[in-house]
Parts: sequence; structure tokens; C-alpha cells
Amino acid sequence: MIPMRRAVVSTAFLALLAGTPAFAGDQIRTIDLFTRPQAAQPQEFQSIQLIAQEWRKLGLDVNVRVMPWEQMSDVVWYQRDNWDATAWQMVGRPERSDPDEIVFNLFHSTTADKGYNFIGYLNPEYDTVVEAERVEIDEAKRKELIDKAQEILAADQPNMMLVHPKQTFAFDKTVWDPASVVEQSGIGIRNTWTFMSLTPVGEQKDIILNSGDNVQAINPLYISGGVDSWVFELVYDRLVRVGPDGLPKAWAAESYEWKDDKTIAVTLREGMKWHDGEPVTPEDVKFSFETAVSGEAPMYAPFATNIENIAIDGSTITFTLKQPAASFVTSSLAKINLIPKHVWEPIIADLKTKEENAESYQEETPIGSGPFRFERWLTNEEIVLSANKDHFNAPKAERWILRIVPNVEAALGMLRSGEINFLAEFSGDPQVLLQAAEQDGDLETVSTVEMGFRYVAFNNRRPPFDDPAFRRALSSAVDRRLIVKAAYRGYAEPSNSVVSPALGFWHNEAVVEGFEAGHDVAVKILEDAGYTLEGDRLHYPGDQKETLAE
Amino acid sequence: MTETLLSVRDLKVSYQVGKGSIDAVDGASFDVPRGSIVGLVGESGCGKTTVARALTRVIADNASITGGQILFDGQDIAALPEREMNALRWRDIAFIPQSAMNSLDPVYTVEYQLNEVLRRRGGLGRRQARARCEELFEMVGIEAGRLGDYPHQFSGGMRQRVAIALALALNPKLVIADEPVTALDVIVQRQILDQLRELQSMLGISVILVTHDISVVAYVCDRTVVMYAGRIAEAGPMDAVLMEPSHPYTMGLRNAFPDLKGAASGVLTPIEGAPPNLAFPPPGCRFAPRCPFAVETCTTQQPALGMVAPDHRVSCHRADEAAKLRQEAARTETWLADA
Amino acid sequence: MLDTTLPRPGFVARFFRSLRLPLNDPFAVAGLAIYAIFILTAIFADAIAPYDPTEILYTPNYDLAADLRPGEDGFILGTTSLGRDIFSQIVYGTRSALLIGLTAAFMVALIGSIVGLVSGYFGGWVDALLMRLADVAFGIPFLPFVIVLAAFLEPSIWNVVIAMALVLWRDTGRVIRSQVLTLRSRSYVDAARVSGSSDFKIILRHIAPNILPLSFLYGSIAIGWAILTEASISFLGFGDPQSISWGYMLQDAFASQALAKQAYYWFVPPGVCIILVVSAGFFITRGYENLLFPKLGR
Amino acid sequence: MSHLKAMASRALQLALVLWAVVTILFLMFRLMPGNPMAAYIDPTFTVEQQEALMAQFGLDKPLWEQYLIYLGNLLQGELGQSFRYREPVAERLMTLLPNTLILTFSSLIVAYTFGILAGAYLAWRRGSVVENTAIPLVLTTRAMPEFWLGMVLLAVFSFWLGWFPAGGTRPAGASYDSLWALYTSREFLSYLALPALTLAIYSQGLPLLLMRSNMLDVMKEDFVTMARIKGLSNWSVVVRHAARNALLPVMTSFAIAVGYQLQGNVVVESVFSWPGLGRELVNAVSASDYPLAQGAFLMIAVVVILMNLIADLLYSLLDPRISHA
Repeated sequence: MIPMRRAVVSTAFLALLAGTPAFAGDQIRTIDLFTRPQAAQPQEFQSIQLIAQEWRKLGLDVNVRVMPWEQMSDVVWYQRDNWDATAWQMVGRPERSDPDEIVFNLFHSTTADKGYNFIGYLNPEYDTVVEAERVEIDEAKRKELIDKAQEILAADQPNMMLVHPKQTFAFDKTVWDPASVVEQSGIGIRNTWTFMSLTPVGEQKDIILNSGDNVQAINPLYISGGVDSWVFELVYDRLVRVGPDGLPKAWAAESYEWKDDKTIAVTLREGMKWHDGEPVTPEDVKFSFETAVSGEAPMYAPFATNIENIAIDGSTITFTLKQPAASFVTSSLAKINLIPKHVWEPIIADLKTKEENAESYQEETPIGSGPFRFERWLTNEEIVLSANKDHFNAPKAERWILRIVPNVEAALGMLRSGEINFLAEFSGDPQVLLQAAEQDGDLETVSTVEMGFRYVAFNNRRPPFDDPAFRRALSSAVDRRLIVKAAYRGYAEPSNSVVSPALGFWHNEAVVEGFEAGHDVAVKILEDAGYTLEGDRLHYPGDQKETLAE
Repeated sequence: MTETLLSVRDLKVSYQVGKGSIDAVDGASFDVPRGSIVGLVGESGCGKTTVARALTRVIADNASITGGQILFDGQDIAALPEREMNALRWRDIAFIPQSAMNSLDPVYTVEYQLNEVLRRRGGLGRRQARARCEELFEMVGIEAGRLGDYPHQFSGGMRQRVAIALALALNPKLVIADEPVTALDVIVQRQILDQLRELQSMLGISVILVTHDISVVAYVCDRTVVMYAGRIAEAGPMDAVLMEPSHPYTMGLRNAFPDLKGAASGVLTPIEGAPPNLAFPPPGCRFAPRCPFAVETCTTQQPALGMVAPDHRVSCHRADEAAKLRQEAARTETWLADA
Repeated sequence: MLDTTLPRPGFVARFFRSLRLPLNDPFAVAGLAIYAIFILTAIFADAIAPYDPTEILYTPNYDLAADLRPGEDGFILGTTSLGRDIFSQIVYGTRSALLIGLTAAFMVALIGSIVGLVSGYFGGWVDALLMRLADVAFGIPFLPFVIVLAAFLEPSIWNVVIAMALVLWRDTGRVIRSQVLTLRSRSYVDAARVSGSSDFKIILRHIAPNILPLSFLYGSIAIGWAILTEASISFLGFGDPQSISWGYMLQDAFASQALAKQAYYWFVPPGVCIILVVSAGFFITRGYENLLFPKLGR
Repeated sequence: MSHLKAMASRALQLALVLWAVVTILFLMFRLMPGNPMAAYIDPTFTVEQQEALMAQFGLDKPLWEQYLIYLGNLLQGELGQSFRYREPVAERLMTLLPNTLILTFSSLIVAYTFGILAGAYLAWRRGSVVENTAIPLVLTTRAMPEFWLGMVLLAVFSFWLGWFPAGGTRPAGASYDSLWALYTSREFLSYLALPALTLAIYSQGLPLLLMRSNMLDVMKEDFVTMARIKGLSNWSVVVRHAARNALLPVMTSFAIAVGYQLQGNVVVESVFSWPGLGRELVNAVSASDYPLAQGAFLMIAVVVILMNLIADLLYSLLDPRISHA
């Protein structure tokens, strides 16, 4: 059923290889390349088709295997020896505004077995660099280390970085004052800051936005779906929030201060109240961080395990760390939700006696201290929050209503008809959105380069992907501008670094600028590394055998 | 007021079949005197049911009355506008169908169906209708308690009584009974026929009894009309026609049936052959191909319906030899030899 | 009506005669004609379609040939948002539609007929068992079943066929069983049995030919079901992304906001093709019904 | 009382079918390759955490034990816990069931009312031009993919004409005292209109064709001829006698159609963002949330099986030949 296109081999390449010696290595087996279905991920699917087309020109037999996310993640995560290359993505989250999570977790050798380094990239030099980066409090020195890490990755090409997509959102400017919309770096205008500051210009004072996916849970102790976080970031406060500029900003904390490289003192803001009227106390804060490591909230545990001790003195909370951590403010203080001790203490105690943990617990009415309070949740239909007028940063809007709209066409139609007034998710073609905005006149769209990125992960464990030259060749076979144009319709930035240009301070522009791509570049790299073409199929260099022939 | 209630004159009924047409009834004429039971007898397919239905003017979609008159109480109902005809139906001309099982609507109670006629057609009030229902049931000998039952809850004979009750509901002048007892066993047949006769004389109505069974005619009828292949073969007083038939077909029919009275005996002799295809009727007498007495004229010329005795008409070229033919016809060999 | 005493003509001729194609019903003839056209299209798809349906196309200026309107740059029905030729997809879509439709129909008719034959002819516990199985099959909601199956197995157009073979034999099986019950009591079957024919031979020679039109009737309904189901499954995202079907095209069109783009040339033709093929099946079915159950008349 | 006995054996048969479906369902979901929870075990979990999670969902026990537990839970109306939402499946589905039922029934009532009237009309106009064009047209409506029809209706009536909202069951943020208050509100009707119309257009074909062919049969019955001979009005003949009798099988097909319609809902609910059982099934399957998918599937299957039974009951209730035996 699959129409296989004959590999087209450039004549130049053929001529070059005309005089290859007869004792070449084995023919390289058919390479499996995974992608998710076009229905779910049109841009990814299209990119993979383009890439496969280019790789075939190099003399590889590429088998594109389309599979749903569940199946793909099952193989890639749990059968780490069983795949060749796969499309993958990292999404932008405010906490990822600090590059550490990406730079360390994705490539450090300690995470290769079970963690995020599922590609099995092992490079001692790289390990040393990122270990140093973690504990370096001095920003300038840390920047140098991060740059270095990006350079090593650019040289090794453990992954084929593709693009940082642009997120496009839209809102109705006859309902919301465009000046009150906040663009968060690397995230876009759909963010907590926007929802707090959106100012109505007319009668409509409810923010009505869409989501294609259902809300799974509104649970401060469970990292569930992406949509869920939109909700609980509004209902719950954190000590620190990542600001629109990507830098941490004191929030429920009045201020915070490093005492030494392992001690940080946080002063809690005065006069905060939970949605049930009880005051927010330092004990609540301490309880929130302790609950994360109580065993009942396993997903939050990694963000608090580095804490050795929490001490309270008046309104000051002092965190003592086990090891110095440069990203602590962003990845822990800005990550852990503050929860009321009087509500959760009995619940946690009860859960300790059961097999379930706090992730399975859904409060009837979630109680936080955030700028919006929880009103109502209609399964698979909508979630209604109302403005917390008592909050220190009270929202200008009256209600925040999330409508679940699985049909993309319908979401756009609803925006135009006023059924929703903030398009918070749009998986479709951004150009359609722009066109609609143009026709409509009432709509404004904003595109933002994402912090997240799309890439093709190579399985560094398996030949031929264990050879950096081979990876480099494959990676440079496709001009990223083609991907931006043909798959993302221009709504993306070419990438060669896991640190997005959205994180202006940390991004190393040189590795992107210096990246050469094109068919001839790839052919040259392969040739230099000793790979040969026999007929129209690529062979290993020297006398290397194919050990994984199917 | 004349003595004749219904007078059918030269009635023609045609069926449209494909591009052609078939004359199922081709010039039928007969009379029904007031207060009498007239038997309309013939083999299946001879057109007797078509005649019966034509009298109500509810005929198949592809059938139409193409000629003749139906004089009912002196009025030609064949030419009546549909609305006036509809007013006449059931109030003056009622119908007893062959199978009461199929002709009673299975989803309504018997009372509902009686009421439907009594109130919608008879204009009775609810209470009057109820009284009349009970009266009718008493007339046909069913307890009034069963009025609320559904048709399928009755036995075959009972259902037929219900059908009779239904027919008598509006005191019609004429009741057409289309094979009313055919589907019943002999004992029940008798009971029903007895009842029909009794009610007829009590109410002084006229009845046309359509049947293929000559013994049924012999049992209850005053007069007989014998049909063959869409035409009248012989018509007259029952005794005259059955005791002294003048048409060979009537003679044959007599042989073919056991007598309900038990009078006739001996071997039953069927008439060999089959009725003609009416799409291509024979040019002469339609019975000629099966007639043991057929002569040359019979196959070329249609016989006229002539008088053989007062009030006794027959359509046969050899009607004047009837007495002789009767004797021959009584012998079984006559019918076999010709086959 | 029964040609059991005729000399044996070639198998193919015999088969076609026993199908008793309803050639006197104008709608049925129209249905057969639509089938014929689509079958020819499927066979000669390679010659008719100007492009490979999955090939990414470029304009003469080396831009992605995306969202081109019909006629632009020579693309008959325009291109998709990802730069594929819509006309070629329609043409190749015929292939998967017919492939799915016909195999599903064949499976449903075959399994249903065998179950009906065995159940009706042998009766007893075999009959009881098979009919209880049919009851169970009637208790399984079909579309959800296909969805679950498609999610468990690798996405493939054959999932629909498998699901239909597993579940939808129930209707055919029941109808054919009752037909076999009446056939079995016919005198010529008795005669064959008395004359010592084996059960197998009786089924094959005397009963099977008489239920063939019924099988074909249910088969032609199944074609429509299969195509519609495949389309629904594709729309819900459980389809086979590797093979171009009309359902896949519609899914692609809606996911790419063809409605908002007013790209009628994209989402109307596949819909019309589905309607044509499926209603062609219905027309043939109706012709059969008039032939097999003339009392319904018209 | 053979009546009671027949009902009892019917009930027993039903229970057997239900048990078989439940078992097939269980095996289907448990015998598929891979860890059923693969998508829900966070990669950062330790082996102990993974095992604890498996134990929480009872997946650490042998298959036969899981099966017995599953059956036991079912008997108590328990459908297990959703992997994804971490809440009891039964509770979640019960909040969605009313939405699905109201959509199904309202669309079917529209479809049947129209189908019955139009079918009777077409039978009456047998052989006319109207009938000759209507029948292929009706067949065509059954050949349309429902989602396609839904999308086209959405484009025309919502995006283009703006007559109806594009999805959901109520205006954003509107709250009602009860489901009943919602379902009887005028706004709800405007949200219901398009999905119900889509389903109705698809499902009117069955009652229409059925009614027509039944009418044609019944019109040939003696009692209809008799009704004419009785001089009853055309209305009485066609409606009281012919239609009333032709209606019987159509009414029983209603129950069966409810079962079929529930399946059609799977697609239409996704098009119109309708928070119902069908969409939940699709979501659950694509998210590998097996307990939820299994529960939704089972609930639909139960409705289908129940409706098959109700069809039988309805027939015996509406036909005096059976109810007054």
C-alpha cells in the first residue's frame, strides 16, 4: 500500500563514488522513522515526509512509520533499544525559562537509563559542562557554560533540531483592550499575565476561551494535561512566577534573597487570603513544599527533593538546599503550588492509609489563593472561574470561562461569532487565522516564537546513529528553511539549539548561524567519514557489519 | 317502489394489465328482487367477486367499470359521483367479506369497528351506538360481553358472525356476501347460513351471496345467477336453475359438488379443462372449449341470454335441447369422453 | 426459478446467473454503472492520476504547492494545505474505498452465508450455538468496536474489514438461515437426500445457489457500511495515514480548516464520491429487493 | 402463564448476551500488547512508583483474578477508575449519559415523526414523480458520512448564516438549577438544533422506507378495502387503518434505532463539541484510558442490548394479537 519512491541519487554523488573500493562495509538496513499522524500533528507529519525524502536521496531506505502518541512514547521511552529515529517535541513552560531543565535532563548520562535522555547520548565532556552550569550562581559564568553546552551539541548533533514553532493566538479587540494583552516570551499571549490584565472595553466582561482537549483534573498536586495548568495557575499562587520577560518575579513572596549558595530566604506577602477566607500563612507555604515530597504527589517530588530544610521566622521562610542549584527559583519556587494546610492536611493523612495518592484526589471546590476562584466544572464542556477581587493583583475581567471545543473549525467559527473571545488554542493553519482576522476586522492575532522546539531524535545507542558524523550528515541533509516554509507555512524559526531564541539571554546564536545544510553538505560529510554508495544504497564505512539487520 | 331492488344491465369491468386490458366482466345482466337471496355462482376467476365489488364501486386500482348500468332502487349507481356513492355505501349496500379474519382490522376491538360504522356513518351518539352494538351482537348470537375483544380472540365462525353484525349495523337494503362461509367447516357453514337466512327474512333485506359452491346456493338462495368467464351463463329461480339446468356449465357444476341438503348422490364429476384466458377469450361461446355438447356455431358465435322459461334465462345455442342434454350430462362418461 | 436440472455451464457464467443481477430496475442499473466507473478508475489509477497522492508538490518557482485553487498551476482540483494533488488523491482514494468496500462485503457475505447455511441446514446444537453467537454480535455496538480495534491494532484500512467480519455477519447470517430453513423443506432437497447425496453436495448444489442473491444483497449493503465506517474512523483520527482514502481526505481537509478557507474543491469531492459509491450500493440493493421480494412492489 | 415463561427465558438470554459482551470487552482490553498504563506512567517514576501505580489499578494480579474482580465490580455498578482523570468511571459517564440520551431521543423523535409522515405520504403517492425522486434522495441521505453532513451544516447554519451556535449545550458561563431546567430552556434548543438535525437527517431514512413499504403492504389488506367499502373517509382509511397497522414495526424499529444512533453520536458529538458518551469514548481510546473506554463501550452496549429487548416488548405491547393472546 505504501508507494515507495525510488531513491533519487544525485549524479554528482554517483560520480564521486564511482571508484569506491570493493571492500566496503555492509549495506545500511532500512531506517525506521516515527511520526505521529497527520490528523494530530500536520506540521510534524509534513516535516518527516520532507526529511524522509531527503534522506532517501542519500541512499538510505527510510520507512516512515506513523503511530499515535501513546504507541510512539511507549516504544521510545520503554524500549529504548528498539527504534532508530523519531519526531519529538519539547513544549514551552514558564519553568523552562531556565535552560537547566532542558540542557541537563535531555543529555546528561545519568538520565540515559530511565530519564529524559532517552536517546542515550553519552559525552563525558558535556556531562562536566552541565554539572558545572547547575551549581554556578554567577550568571555571566553560567552563560558561558550554557553556550559551551550548545556548541558541543551542535558539533555532535545527538538530535536533528528542526524549528521553534510560533504560537499564534487571537482575541476579539472589541471585547478586550489590545494594550492589556501581555506577550510572555517563549509562551505567547495565552498566559496567566494576560488573563489577569485583560481589560474589557464594553459590556462583555467574561474571558471566554477554547481548548481542544478536556480538562483532566484541577489538582495542585498533579501535573496532568497542559490545559489543566491554565486553570490551576490561575486558582493557585506560587511564591514566584516567571514573568513576561522569562525571568522570575516575586509573587506570593514579597521578596527573596540568596543568603549563600545553599540558602535562600523568602518573605511572604502580607494579607493574602485563601478563597475560603482563611489567611495564607508561612506554615501553609512550608506544608506545600513538604507535601511535594510526602510521597503523595510523585510528580512534584523532583522539584522539592533538593530542599534539606524549611525554617519559619515570622513571615520569613528560609529554604536550605542539599546542593547549590542555580535554577532553584525558577524550577522550584515558581513551580510548587501553594495549598491551604487546613484543607489538605487531613486529606493527605487519609491518603497515606490508601493505595491512591493525591493525584487521584479531586476537590469538590478547589481552594487556592490565586487571582481567580473556582466556580463550576461541567465535564467535557466548560470550566468557570470568577475573579478574586481580594487578590493583590485582582483581574480586570469578571469571569474566566474555558469552553471545550474539540473541533478546530468550530473554534475559529466561535471566535468570529463571539461565542468565544479569546482563541487560546489553535492547532490549525495560522494563515487561516490571519485571513479570518483580516476579514473580520474585530480580531487581533499575535504570533510568538516558542520556547519549545520540534526535532528528530536519533537513537544514539544504535548504529549507524552512534556515529556523530552520520548524525551530522543526516541532520544537515535538510535545509531548515524548507521545513519552516513547507511544513510550518513560515510560522516557525529554524533551530539548531535546544535553547530557544525566545530565551534571549541564554540562546547561542552562533550555533544556528554556523549550521550549514543542504544535500551536498550531507554527501560530503558521509563521504569524508567513509560511507559508500553501492548501486543506490548507502553502505557502512570500512568493514563495518550491519548488526541490526531485520 | 318496484319489486326489483337491484338491476344490473350489461355490466363491463376491465382490468388494466401492462399495456393491454382484460374484460373480467363482459356484459353481465341480472336482477335482485326485494327481500330475496340471490346466489352468484361460478368457478374462481369467473368474475363473480369482481361483480360483487363493482356493486360497491370499490374495485382494484387497475380496474374500472367500462360499461353498463347498475340500477339500485331505480338509480344508476355506476354513474353516481363518488361523493354520493360514498353516502350510499354501507347505509344501503353492505358487504360481508370472505375472510373476516383479514377484513377486520387486527389492532382495534370489535366494538371500535362497529362504532366506527355506527357513529361515523350512521351518525349515532355514543350511548345509542353502544345499545345498537349489543342489539347486533344479540342478533348474531354472541354475548355482548365480548364486544371489547380483538378479532383474533374470536373463532372463525364467530368472526363471521361479527362480520354479519357489522354488515347489518346500518340496516342496509342490500347485503353482498362474498363467499361468507368458504373458510369454515361444514357444520359452522350451516349455522352461519341458517342465521343469514333468518336475519334476511326477519329484516326483509336482499342478499347477494357470492359463492363457488353450488350446494350453498341450493341451501339458502331464492334465485341463482351462474357466471362463466365474465359472462352470465344462466339465471333464474334457484329450483328452476339447479333442478332443471339449461346451460351445460350449470349441469357440470351440479355434478361437481356434493349437495348440502344431502339429496344428490353418486360420483362427483369435475368439469375437465380450465376456464379460458380472458386476455384472449374464445370467439364464440366461452364455455365451448370445455363443453361436451359444443357444435360448430358454439365456437364461432356468441350465444345471447335468452328466455327458456318465465324468469329463467340462459345463454346457450342449444338451450332448446336442454332436456336431452341434461340426461346426457348426468352420466359421468359424457364429461370424461370429451377430455 | 431453479436451474438445478440445467446442464453445467462454465462456473463463472453459472455464478453470474445465480447472482441474478437486477438489470431491469433503472436505479439498480445506474448503481451498477457507478460501480463500473469507479472500478475502472481504481484499476487505471496509475494512468489517470497525474501525481502520487502522497507526493509533496512544488510550484514552478519552487514554493510548496499548498492550497492552490482548482486549475492553478495545472492542478485539476487544486492542492491540499500540505501540497498534495487533490485530484490524484480522489483517484487513488477510489482504490482504497473499493478495496475496503469489496473485501468487507465479501467477508460479511461469506461468513454470514456460511453461518446461515450451517445453522439452517444442520439445526440442533450447531444452530443454537451460532444463533446465540449472533445475539452476542448484535449486542456489540459496531462503531465503538471498530474504534477500539483500530486503536489496539496498528492503524490500517483493514481494521474496518476485520471489525466488519467479526461483527456484521450477524444480519446476513440470520436472514440466510431462515431462507435455508424454507429451502431445506423443499421437495427437491428431500429428493436429493433420499437419493443419497451427501450434505456437502446438497448444500453446494441445491441450497447455496439459491441463497447467492441474498448474500449479494447483504454484500452490497456492506460495501456502503464499510466505506462510511472507514470515513468515520479516519475522521476521528484512527484511520490509516499511509493510505489515501476519501475519509482520510475529509479528515485532512477539516483538520486544515478547509471550511474556513472555503476550499469547497477539497471537502466536497470526497464527500460526493462516498455518497455516490454508497448510494450505488443501495440502488443495487433495492433492485434486488424488488426482484427477491416482489410483493413490496412499487 | 407461557407469557411469563417467555419473558423469563428472554431475560436469561439477555443476561447471557450481556455476560458474553462484558467478557469480550475485558479480554479485548487486557490482551492487547504492551503495558496498559504505559501512557500514564511518568518516565521519571521509580520502579516502585510504577508498581504502586499498577497495584492501585489492580493490574498486578493474574488475569483470571482481574476478571473476577471486574465482574464483581460490575455487579455493584462499579466500572473502575479512569487512568487519565483519576476518578470513578461510572460517575464520570453518568454525568455525560443524559446529554447523549437527550440528543439521541430528540433527533430520533424528529426523524421518526418526519419519516413516518413522509413514508405514509410516499406510499399514498405510489408511482408518482414525487415518489420516484424522493426515494433515491432518501437513499442518498443514508449514504452521507455523518461528520461530513455535520460539518457542512455547521458551515452553513453557524459560520455563514449565524443562526445557531457552533458547539456545546449552553451559552458560556450560563448556569441552570438542574438538568431539567437546562433541557427545557430556549437556549438549549438552539444548541441542540444542529447536532440533532444532523442525526435526524441521517436517521429519517429508516422509518421513512420502512413506513412506506409497510403501508404498501397494508394497503393491500382486506380490512383496508373493507374500510373503503364501509364508506369511511379517506383520512380514516389511510390513517386509522392503514397507517396504524403499518406503524407497528416502525415503532419497534425506534428502539433498535436508539442503539444504532448511540454509535452515530460518537462522530456527531465530536463535530459539535457535545459533551456526551460518544466523544468520551473517542477521547478515552485515543488517550489509552482503558477503564474509561471500557466503561463507555459497556454503557453503549448495555443501551443497545436493552433497546433490543425493549423493541421486543414494544412490539408485544402495541400489537393486540400478542398483548391480548
